[in-house]
Amino acid sequence: MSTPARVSPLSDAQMNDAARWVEHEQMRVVAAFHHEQAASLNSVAIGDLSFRRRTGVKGPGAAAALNAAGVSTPTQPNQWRLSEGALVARLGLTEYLIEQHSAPDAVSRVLSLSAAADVYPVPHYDAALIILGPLAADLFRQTCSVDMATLDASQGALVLTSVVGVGATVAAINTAAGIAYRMWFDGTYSSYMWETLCEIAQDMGGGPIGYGSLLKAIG
Amino acid sequence: MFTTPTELKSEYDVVIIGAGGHGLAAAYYLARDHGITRVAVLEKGYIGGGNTGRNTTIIRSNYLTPEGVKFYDASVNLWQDLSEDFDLNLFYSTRGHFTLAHTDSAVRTMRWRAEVNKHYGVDSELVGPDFIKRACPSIDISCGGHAPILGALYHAPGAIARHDAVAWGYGRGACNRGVEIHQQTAVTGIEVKAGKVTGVHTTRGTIATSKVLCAVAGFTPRVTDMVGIRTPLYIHPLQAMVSEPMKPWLDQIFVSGSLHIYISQSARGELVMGASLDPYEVHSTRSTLDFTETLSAHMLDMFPFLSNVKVNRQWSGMADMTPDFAPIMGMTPVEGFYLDAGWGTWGFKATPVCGKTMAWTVANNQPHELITGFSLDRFRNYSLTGEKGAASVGH
Amino acid sequence: MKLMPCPVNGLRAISEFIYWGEMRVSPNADTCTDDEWADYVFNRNGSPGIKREWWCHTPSNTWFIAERDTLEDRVLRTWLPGAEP
Amino acid sequence: MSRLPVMPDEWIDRSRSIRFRFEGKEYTAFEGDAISSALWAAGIKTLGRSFKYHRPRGILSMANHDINVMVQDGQRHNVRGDVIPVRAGMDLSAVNTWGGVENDRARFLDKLSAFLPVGFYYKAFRSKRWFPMWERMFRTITGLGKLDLSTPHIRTAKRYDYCDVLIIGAGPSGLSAALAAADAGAHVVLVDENARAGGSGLYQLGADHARRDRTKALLQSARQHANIRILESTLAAAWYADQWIPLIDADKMVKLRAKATIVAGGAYEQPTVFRNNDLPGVMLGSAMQRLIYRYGVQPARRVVISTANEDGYRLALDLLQAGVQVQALADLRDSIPASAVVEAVRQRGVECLLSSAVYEAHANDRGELGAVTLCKVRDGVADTASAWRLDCDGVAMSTGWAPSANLLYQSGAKMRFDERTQQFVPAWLSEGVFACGRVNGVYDFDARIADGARAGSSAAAFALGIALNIPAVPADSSRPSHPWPVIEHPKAKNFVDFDEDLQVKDFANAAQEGYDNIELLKRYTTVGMGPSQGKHSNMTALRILARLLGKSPEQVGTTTARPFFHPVPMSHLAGRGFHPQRRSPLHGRHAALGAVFMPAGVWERPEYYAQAGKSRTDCIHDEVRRVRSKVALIDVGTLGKIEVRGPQAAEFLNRVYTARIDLLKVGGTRYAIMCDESGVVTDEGVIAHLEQNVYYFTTTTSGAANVYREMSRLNAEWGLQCGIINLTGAFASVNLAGPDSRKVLAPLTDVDLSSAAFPYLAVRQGKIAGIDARIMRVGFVGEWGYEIHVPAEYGATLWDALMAAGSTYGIGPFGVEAQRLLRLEKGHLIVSQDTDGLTNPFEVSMEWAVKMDKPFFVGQRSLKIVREMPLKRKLAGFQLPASHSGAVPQECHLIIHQGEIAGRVTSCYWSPNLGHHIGLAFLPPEMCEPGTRFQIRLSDGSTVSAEVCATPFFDPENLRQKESA
Repeated sequence: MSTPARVSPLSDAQMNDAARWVEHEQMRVVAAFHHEQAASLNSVAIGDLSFRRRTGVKGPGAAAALNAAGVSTPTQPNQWRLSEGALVARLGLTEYLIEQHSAPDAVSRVLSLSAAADVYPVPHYDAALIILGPLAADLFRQTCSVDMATLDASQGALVLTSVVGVGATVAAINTAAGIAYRMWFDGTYSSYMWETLCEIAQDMGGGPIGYGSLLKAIG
Repeated sequence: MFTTPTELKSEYDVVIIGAGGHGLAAAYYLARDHGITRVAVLEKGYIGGGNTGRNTTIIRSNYLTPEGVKFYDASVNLWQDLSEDFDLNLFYSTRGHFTLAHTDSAVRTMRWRAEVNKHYGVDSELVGPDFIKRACPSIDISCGGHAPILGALYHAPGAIARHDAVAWGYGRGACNRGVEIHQQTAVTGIEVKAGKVTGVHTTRGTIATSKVLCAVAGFTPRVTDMVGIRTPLYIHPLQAMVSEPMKPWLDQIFVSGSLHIYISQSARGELVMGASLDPYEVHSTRSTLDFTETLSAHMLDMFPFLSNVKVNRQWSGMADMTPDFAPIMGMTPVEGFYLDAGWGTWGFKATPVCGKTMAWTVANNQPHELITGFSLDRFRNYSLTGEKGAASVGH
Repeated sequence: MKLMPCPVNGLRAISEFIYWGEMRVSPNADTCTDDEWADYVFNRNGSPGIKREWWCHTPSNTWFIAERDTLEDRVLRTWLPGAEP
Repeated sequence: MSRLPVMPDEWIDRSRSIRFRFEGKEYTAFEGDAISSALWAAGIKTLGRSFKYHRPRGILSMANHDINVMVQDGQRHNVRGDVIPVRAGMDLSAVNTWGGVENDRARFLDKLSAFLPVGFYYKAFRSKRWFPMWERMFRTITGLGKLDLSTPHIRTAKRYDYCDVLIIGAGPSGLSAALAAADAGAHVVLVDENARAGGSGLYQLGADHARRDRTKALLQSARQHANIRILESTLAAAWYADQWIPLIDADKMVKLRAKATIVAGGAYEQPTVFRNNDLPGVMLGSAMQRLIYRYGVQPARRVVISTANEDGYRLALDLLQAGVQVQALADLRDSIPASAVVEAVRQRGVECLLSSAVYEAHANDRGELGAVTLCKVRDGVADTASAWRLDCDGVAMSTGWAPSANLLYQSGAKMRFDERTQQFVPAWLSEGVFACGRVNGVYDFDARIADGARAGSSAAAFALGIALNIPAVPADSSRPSHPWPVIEHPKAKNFVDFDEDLQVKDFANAAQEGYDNIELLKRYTTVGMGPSQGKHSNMTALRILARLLGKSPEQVGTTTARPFFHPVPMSHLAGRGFHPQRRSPLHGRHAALGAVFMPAGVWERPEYYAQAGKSRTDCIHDEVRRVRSKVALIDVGTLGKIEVRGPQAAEFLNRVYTARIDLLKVGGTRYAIMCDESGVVTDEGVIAHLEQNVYYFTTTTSGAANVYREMSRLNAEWGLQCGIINLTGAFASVNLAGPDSRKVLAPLTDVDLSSAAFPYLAVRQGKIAGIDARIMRVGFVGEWGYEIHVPAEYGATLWDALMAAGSTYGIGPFGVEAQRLLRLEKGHLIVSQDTDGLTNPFEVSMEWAVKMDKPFFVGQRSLKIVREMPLKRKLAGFQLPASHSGAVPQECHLIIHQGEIAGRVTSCYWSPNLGHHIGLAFLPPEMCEPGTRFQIRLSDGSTVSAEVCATPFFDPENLRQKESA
């Protein structure tokens, strides 16, 4: 039987505005939107990275288990780092989010973690965005009470907070296009989150961008 | 007019703690109906300065439980005649009261309330969106598409009144009958000997008395602590706000359980607006910005044209809540200590009947039949009143 | 907006938190009287004061204890259960 | 026209003319003009009508805090004419008039004023019979502007902002504070409600250019400073806990989080109280100065100044420089300290009268100021023998100030009354809150600037947590306010509160009635309750009450200052209005199938799937029949989905559910309920034992978030060795139900579906259409069926596969309504529909699900108590005869027994499979015997007879879920 298709939690919301699709990791991703503004990158642009495979673990033994699997973990709570081609985010004290970055196998390696004591798998079938451009932090000033401008990307700063009323994990990262913010949240809020953020971004002269321009921008 | 007594006497037949609507009404009926006039009303602040002067003055009797309905209905009937009793215009204004339902479960609850109301002769009906739209054409029935209105409990007798005047009216009426109101007089302790009240300590001296009525809303736990009585009461602030005056456009009172808002327009042309309780315990009357933000956002869903209306003032009161959303009234384990509390967010509408039944209870040292369902010991024998039902089913 | 110091996530707007209520220790269910149990279930310490309360930072689902002056609405300190400073 | 030659710092651009309309007539203004300045320049003086007596009103303050001039600007009402800039094409009218500001038909109320004393409305029309009629009349004349019901929903870009030090007020002291704080390294936000910063330093000059130059130098440095952001036309509307301040500008609210706040808002000049002090032409001295220096408008031609401080003399010099004739300067004081300013005025030949005041102002034929009567005055009492009349078209009131301390009060400041300055000054300020300038009781110009530097350094030190040496402030000996700026007059009309038309006698009456406490007085007279919140009246009211009671202002105390400092539009507060909403991963599939959605908490769920030309009921019944006769698919993804793992997972679940989870074998499922500590049923769900120490279970849709959160809290308390994982959003789930469900599923899965390998109530893990799935054989709807849970990102793929595989069996979707009916046929209850906030398990016959012999579960101890008490009610099934026609009972209709309420219906449907109505109802236990008949009363009062019957109504043996022999 052929490998089943993954569907981005944002696909319902993106359907009407999608001009071109590409497939990554068995998931259809919008390569370009209609009315997509190149200018968005000069204010604030929103892209969908939900296709990147994610998983997680939590529990008192989580860090040890990850390290044993060759995945190194951030030293501080609410911090992320790159390890083994994956983005490893430490959420609070004993929970970890692992997202495929360059090497796809890091995630599968974590998935195959033997169920050691005090290690509890936390599946992440959620939504993942990237928000970039000079006004990215400004977008959060209309949607979140945490001042994202104070997050130091080089230190792997990350916050668990509430964005337009929805619980979200936001991480500051440096990209070729400058400072950007990764955001993960419960996929069942996708339509609401996407429509709300895009509306605000458009008011600010930005908007959604497809994976095509995104790749060019962040390399 | 009020008379300001100079000295505290050394003894009174009854001491009432709290010169809000409830305390003054009790004093008034003690004097008028029971001839008990050696009464001191002690107030740490000023007359009507507590929740009486802070509530949004809605008067209705469309409750869920038989206890509730009978009780509030008696209150509404008393209200009708107060202005003439007092020779003071209370602006008792019958406007019609809509409790909106935005979910099918809320519709069920409204039907439940309507049926119980009608059973006890209270004028309530479950109405549909068309009826609401006819009564108030300007309302957005879809609430901006977020929470479409599916129906409402319509309670025609729903009314508003001038809250301060209620306290003043009862206060004057009581004064004229010999009751003493002592403002800026705080109670610091209550003497209990062998399970009986014997006296009250105040910032202005000690008083001998065998009967104390506690009617202090958000301050109740501080007083019950003085006599060592445990209650389920917990205190959360309830906030409200008022707009600049504008020409009247809103005749009815609207309440929405799902949006957590209520609104009416006062005789001055101000919009008086409120929301649900603050989410955590605070014993002060501070205001929060969050309250005005959420309330305004929900208000604009229902009445988008209020966008340019300016909010003039916000304030807050301390609501004394009970687990079953019904009051605690009557006798207590301490003989001679009577409780009128647990009024949470709905005490104003019950002012007259509370005064009347508590006066009767104090005078006869046994609970008035209308308040037996509200006794403190219902929390000992797991017989809570069903207003809680409404609360939960409504969600 | 009021700020609440979460022991894990730091100072955050109070809107990110949920208040549960005062920490309460139940009497021994096997030995206590019915009245003692009912008192535990229904009655509360309703007077103002410095109280130890359960709070939850909802975005991270972090439960912690806050010691708070309920008269002034001032948070004195917070800690994770079992990690009282 | 009364435009002056160009003023150095004027706000108007004389090169740009604007045309606008007021009360139907067209006028010309300059860009930058306020509505009031433009009209005043055009010679229009009656700009509004008062709230109660509809008296003609002109300019009072030009400072945003009086409501003499409130206009309607299309959909905007109560627009403050004294500050809002004129825009081209504006079509304005004064609010609160009947037939225009000039000939307001309601002006007769002024004549009636003798019969409308304060609180008159409490005494009037109290008859129950007459009140409604009177009230209708009252409601037509009350209120100010008119609301336009066609105003659209305005969404504003509300935002958050952050800074180290917020400074409110960009006058001399505020600017100096900003520079001090910024130089210390603090990030400063400096806000000023005026269109331009500078404050009194640019208009209260006494023709002294040094003041202006000093102020402009400060402003210049502030504008150039990298650490300072200056926000003009921006109002700090309130102060909330933890330095949370809403900044309001024309189109949005900024919620600013500061580390320290400095209030440098200055002071409001206060009216002198004399007869007809509200006539158009009588205004505050500072208003005249604002007209001159900001708008280049000559306030009047011939002015009489009523003063009691040096500001009045400074004003005189400003007026003279603007070519105004100063008729006289009446000073309440009987001696005045020598000063350069006073000297300068004398030298200009202005008549300065001591112990004198304006006793009364006289209206001309247009109802505007034409003359005044001056008198010798001692302590507020005029010696009328000394009265003399003087023609003038302007009276300036410069007898004192009140501090702009609202935000200080809101921040919890303790204030004391200072005798020298005759105002309340801070005695104690909350942590991180500072005050400087006039609000701090400092009036001397140089002292204000020094005081600003002090506050700025102190605030920076606090915000940055550093030590700084704090500059000292030179002593200030000025006496800016007169203790009794009130002149009695037998004919009254000496106004204290312009918003509410309150006269001196109103306060006497109120106090006499016993309202002799500042709060009672405020409530009874409504002083300070108007839109300007008493900024020009509270202080005088307080002085009056203090006199009446023979107390000091300190003893009388002030009333509470609450937000807002200045009214704020609801659209600013609301912002965009966020409404979080959740959608199942299958939402798009439902929409494509014509689903009619219904709200379910934050979710949207398909109520049913519409079919062309069919009624809602028919569609639902089709879905029901499809489930019973063929196979159908429902999205149950909104159910809470939680996993508990670990050695003590079973122990944990044993404590939170009433059932024996520890006895549940791997591969099995169990229905379970949850209670709160008082024994009330709070939630229900199906618990599946997936693997050793791994449990996966569902909760109700509405309960999901709370159940997960409370479980987390309980284990934070218990510390059991297990992890709780919320998978509600991470998993999609559907229920494939119906006789053919197994045939549909078989070809898609590697799981053995034989009832031997996969019996009823079992759970299995395997692949469906290549997707890892958790499959439970449960029967909520009473058919052979499978509840399938898969990762959310595969939900749509699974749905498509099942629909495709089922097409040959006539598969279709079914919605919430059909499911409700189907479960009712099986007698299954729905928590929160068939239970309420007080329902215990025994009332719904759940004894079987409550294992009282367990060592502990939440609610157990209470249930032991409750079990010993007689049941008050029981949930029972009932049916109507198949022959029943006409109206049908609905949920929550009451059961009436011997005239009393005996219970209520919780569920009721017509069952297409049984051919009659069935339902559940709460009844007294003694009425629950099958066969018992009872009466249900419908909304119209008619009654329907029903009969108690056993449940399940349909397939009582549950044969349809078992292998047919």
